[in-house]
Amino acid sequence: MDLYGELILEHSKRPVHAGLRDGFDAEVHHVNPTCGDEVTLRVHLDRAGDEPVLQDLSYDALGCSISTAATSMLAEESVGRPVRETLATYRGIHAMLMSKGADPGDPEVIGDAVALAGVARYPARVKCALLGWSAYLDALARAGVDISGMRP
Amino acid sequence: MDLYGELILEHSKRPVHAGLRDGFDAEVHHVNPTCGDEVTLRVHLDRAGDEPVLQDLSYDALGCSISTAATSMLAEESVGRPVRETLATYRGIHAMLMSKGADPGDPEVIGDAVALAGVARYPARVKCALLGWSAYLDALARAGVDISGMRP
Amino acid sequence: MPALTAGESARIRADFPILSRTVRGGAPLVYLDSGATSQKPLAVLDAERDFYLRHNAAVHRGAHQLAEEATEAFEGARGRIARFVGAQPDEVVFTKNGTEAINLVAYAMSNAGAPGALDGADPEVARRLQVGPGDEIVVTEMEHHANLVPWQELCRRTGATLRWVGVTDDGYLEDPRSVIGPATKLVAFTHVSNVLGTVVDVADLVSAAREVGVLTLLDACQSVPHQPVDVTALDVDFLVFTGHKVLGPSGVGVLWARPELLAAMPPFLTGGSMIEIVHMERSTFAPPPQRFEAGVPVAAQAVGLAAACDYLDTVGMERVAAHDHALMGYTLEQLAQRPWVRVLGPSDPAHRVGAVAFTVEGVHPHDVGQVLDDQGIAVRTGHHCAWPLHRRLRVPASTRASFGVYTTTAEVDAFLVALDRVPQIFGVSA
Amino acid sequence: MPALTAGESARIRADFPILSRTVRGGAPLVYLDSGATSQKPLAVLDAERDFYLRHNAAVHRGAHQLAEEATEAFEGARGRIARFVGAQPDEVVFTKNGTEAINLVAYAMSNAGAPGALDGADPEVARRLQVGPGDEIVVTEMEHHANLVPWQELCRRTGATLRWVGVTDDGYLEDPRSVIGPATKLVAFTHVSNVLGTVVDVADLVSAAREVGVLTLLDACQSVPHQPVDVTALDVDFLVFTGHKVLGPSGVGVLWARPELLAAMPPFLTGGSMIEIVHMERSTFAPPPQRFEAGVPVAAQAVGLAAACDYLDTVGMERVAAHDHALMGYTLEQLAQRPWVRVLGPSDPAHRVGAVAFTVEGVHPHDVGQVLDDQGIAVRTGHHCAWPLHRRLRVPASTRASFGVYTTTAEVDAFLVALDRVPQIFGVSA
Ligand SMILES: Cc1ncc(COP(=O)(O)O)c(C=O)c1O
Ligand SMILES: Cc1ncc(COP(=O)(O)O)c(C=O)c1O
Repeated sequence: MDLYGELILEHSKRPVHAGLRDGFDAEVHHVNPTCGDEVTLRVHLDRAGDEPVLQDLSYDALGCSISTAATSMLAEESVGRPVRETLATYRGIHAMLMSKGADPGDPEVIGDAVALAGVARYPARVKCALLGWSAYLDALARAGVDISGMRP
Repeated sequence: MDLYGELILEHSKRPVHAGLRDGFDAEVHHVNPTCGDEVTLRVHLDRAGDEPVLQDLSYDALGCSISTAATSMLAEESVGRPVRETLATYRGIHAMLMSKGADPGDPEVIGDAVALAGVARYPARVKCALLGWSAYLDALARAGVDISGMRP
Repeated sequence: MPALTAGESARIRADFPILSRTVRGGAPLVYLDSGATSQKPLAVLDAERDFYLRHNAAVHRGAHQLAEEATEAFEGARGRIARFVGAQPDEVVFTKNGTEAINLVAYAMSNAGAPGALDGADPEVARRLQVGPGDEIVVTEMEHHANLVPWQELCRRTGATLRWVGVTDDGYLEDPRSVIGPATKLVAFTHVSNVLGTVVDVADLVSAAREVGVLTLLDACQSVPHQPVDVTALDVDFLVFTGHKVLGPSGVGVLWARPELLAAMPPFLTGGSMIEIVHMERSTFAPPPQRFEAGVPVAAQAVGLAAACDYLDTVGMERVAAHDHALMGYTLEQLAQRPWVRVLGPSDPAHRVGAVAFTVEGVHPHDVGQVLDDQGIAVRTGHHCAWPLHRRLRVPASTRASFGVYTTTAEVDAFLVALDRVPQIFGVSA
Repeated sequence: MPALTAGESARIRADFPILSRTVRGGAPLVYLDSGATSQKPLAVLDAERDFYLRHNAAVHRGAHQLAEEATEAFEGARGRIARFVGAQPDEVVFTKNGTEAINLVAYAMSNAGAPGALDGADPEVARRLQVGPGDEIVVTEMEHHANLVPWQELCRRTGATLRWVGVTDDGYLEDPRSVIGPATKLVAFTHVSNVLGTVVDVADLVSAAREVGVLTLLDACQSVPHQPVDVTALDVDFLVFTGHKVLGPSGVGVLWARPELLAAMPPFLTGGSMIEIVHMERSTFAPPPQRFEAGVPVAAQAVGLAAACDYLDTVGMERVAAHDHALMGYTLEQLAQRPWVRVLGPSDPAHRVGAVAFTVEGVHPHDVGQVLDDQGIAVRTGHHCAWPLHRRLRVPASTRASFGVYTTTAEVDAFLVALDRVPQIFGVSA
């Protein structure tokens, strides 16, 4: 079971930045209807500078270790960074997950999420790994950020 | 084409007792929905004696030569006879048509209708040959004759 | 584009083993009933069987490897079939046949009237889907019952009124603009008449509908098997076809619709696999196409239909059309030499596809069919599920010969030889 | 009745070639997902293929020999399948799956409210079919979405109210008489829970419904594959099952109903083959079962399902049930020895059939399923289309192993060995 490496188990047991915090710009609730996994996710943006920065990302995730770990990695990787950069991370993760195993992921771009590379071999689990990310994109859109061209 | 013998062609071209006549006890309209064949049929009963007698059977048939001929034979064979006897004829014809060719029909019982024996080899045409008969049974029922046990 | 050569025809026929069987005590089968259902090439049967033997599992309902493979095969088939008609995968909904696809739209439109059914839908699209008293649904007098009765029933459920574009004596549509108007909600019409073979002027009906801004549904059940069909070029809002007429298995039909319509439409069949969240009190529904595919779907059948698309694209739909055109020209020409035969529909072969229905003076169409059948020629007799059209043309029924990609001129000749026995058997003048 | 011997099991498994394939880089497939869909024996695939290769034609739509043969095969299949559940042929309606069969009844009931829809129907029967505000539909909290969402939507369309019989902590139904009452129109419930395996006390629900004179619909999708089912003995009004779970092909479901109900019910899908007379203005409909089978029907699939009935009757449904019972007893016994496993539903194997769903303390069911899948064990994870039931049992999802006639004790052992790796991988105490 090389799928369940240390990093995944660690993130799923102690998800980073977990919990719902106040002071957010948008909140969304996403589910994976085939399995019932759910995530409630809030984004808090800082728009003071040239471009929006993700000041906080808080969430409550109910799901399998893959979906929980992926959401935790998203939070760890993204909080405090310009939104534009987090979207680059998203593109990297998405490409890796869709590659059926061909793309191992670049740790420079996607951080701990390279641990999710094995998920690409299990098409039915890819949705789990993307649940938090799709909620994040949706929350950005509702907060008024232009994410067009972001959903591959 | 042994199906289309002299008798069938003769009956279909010059159907016996054709046309709708007044003074009837019941009228019915039956159709074969798969092909659109139609028959309007009236029965006129004489109930003066011990048992009802078919005084007249008049009809207007629109259909293929098999359905027209079968209705003509029904009329020829039945008019003027006790209803009970016509039902015996029906049973004989029905048995022949359902036999898939095994039962050639008894001319003593079913008269000219033995010419329809070939229809039994064409399941889709059996309905044509029975259209007039099923209208007749229905008309009897509506005229208050007990035909229970008659529909095999 | 040239018709198929004799060699190509022979190779194609070898893929359809049923075509070499005999009927009625030894007569070689001449199958001229492809308008009712087509025969299936081995490649289609093999694709279905292979799915069952190697990948069978419930699609979209499991995470194990078989379920993954089955889901991939099913969604791959959706993509393949979408491409066959120039559509995007998510715009294609699988049904069990063409009839269910039309009913789906009709029920979505009446369901749109139920409380909350359009919550969250684009209001402008939602308005176009709603039907009630005073609204009109327009069909034509040449429709198959499948594209007539569902609209009669929609009108019964909603209080709307059914209107129709008439048919001329020679089998064309009358002016649609006399019927399509501001009260119209939807114009549902056939691409090709399953009786007359008439190719309907889709562009004219679509522009008449556009002029008043109403929806169009095209019944392409009889065009998709015979000619290239492209949803973008046709510019309709809904398009329906059925697998079993296009070399595919029975049990699979296709509804294509514009994505914004699918997005707004309330569901029709409900149950598993089409939901988002289910509570005892209420449920929410998945996005299209899943929203319209309740229950374990017709996966093996979709895979079979995708193989049929492959098969036809290998021949080339342009060549399939050229082949049909050649058969049509030859058949009409030969029948025209028989004054005792009345061909229904356009006399110009350029306006026809797939089917030739006719009557023989003084002989009931059933009897004509029977004489043909006894010589091995399989044609259809009756009203071909287009009863009002027959009434309009003042015939109780007709005999119909219809073509497939595997039909040959030699078969048309065999049909003509058999037909020529009819006048003699029934003692009518030839 | 003895369970299957090892020799019998081996012979059965040889009829299902897919069972000898490998998955995930060489692991032998252990298919414990028959509750989602069963595998198909060669006899079923052969019957379908034979139909296409020798008799394929549109049934009920032609008079030529192929059409006769196809019609005979299709109607023969209807008779065979009717016999499998102790019914008469004319009481059996073919649909595309179990979901459509349930929707058919739900739509017939809402269509009954349309003007003229019940003209000519027996007034007493007609009254039972009509649903409106103030009326109640009763389901249970353990239903598959297929037997829940269609009733929610019927209520949405008609203004009726949905009520439900609750589920106890150990997976039985609560007292139905607290819910079924004079306002009830229909009680729709499952025979066997697809999650818990609970065999519902049909007689009790039927008598509760009879006491107030209301209709009953039994979802037998999960009982027909595992035990003898007889519509007369069950004494319900409607019974539904689905072909693909009972060794049959996908694309075919069955609705059985009492003949007087079918006779009164208005149609659901409309189009060809279900009509009596069609005019542009209005149509009349054929008697059942044709009235409910619009369009070219799923003939090859019906023929395949009939072959599945033959196959199961050759094994003997009593023995199929005994085999399932043995597997169930063994599985529950083994799981009981693992305190980190919580089995959902009755602990008494005598009250269960077909499926064992469970959770592992501290590990998400998806992850359990993944570990099993990686070792070749195909189980289902998630809510299994029974989301409210999971909510009731306070679990977000579960992992489910389910059995077929081809399942062996050795496969259950392989499953247990694979399962025992879960605590270690996720660092929870075993
Ligand atoms: C209890 C139960 N009812 C209904 C269904 C629906 O059957 P289908 O998916 O074939 O429509 C299923 C299976 O999915 C089931 O398990
Ligand atoms: C023009 C047309 N529309 C619709 C249909 C209905 O297709 P199906 O019987 O597959 O539902 C047919 C064929 O029967 C047809 O010829």
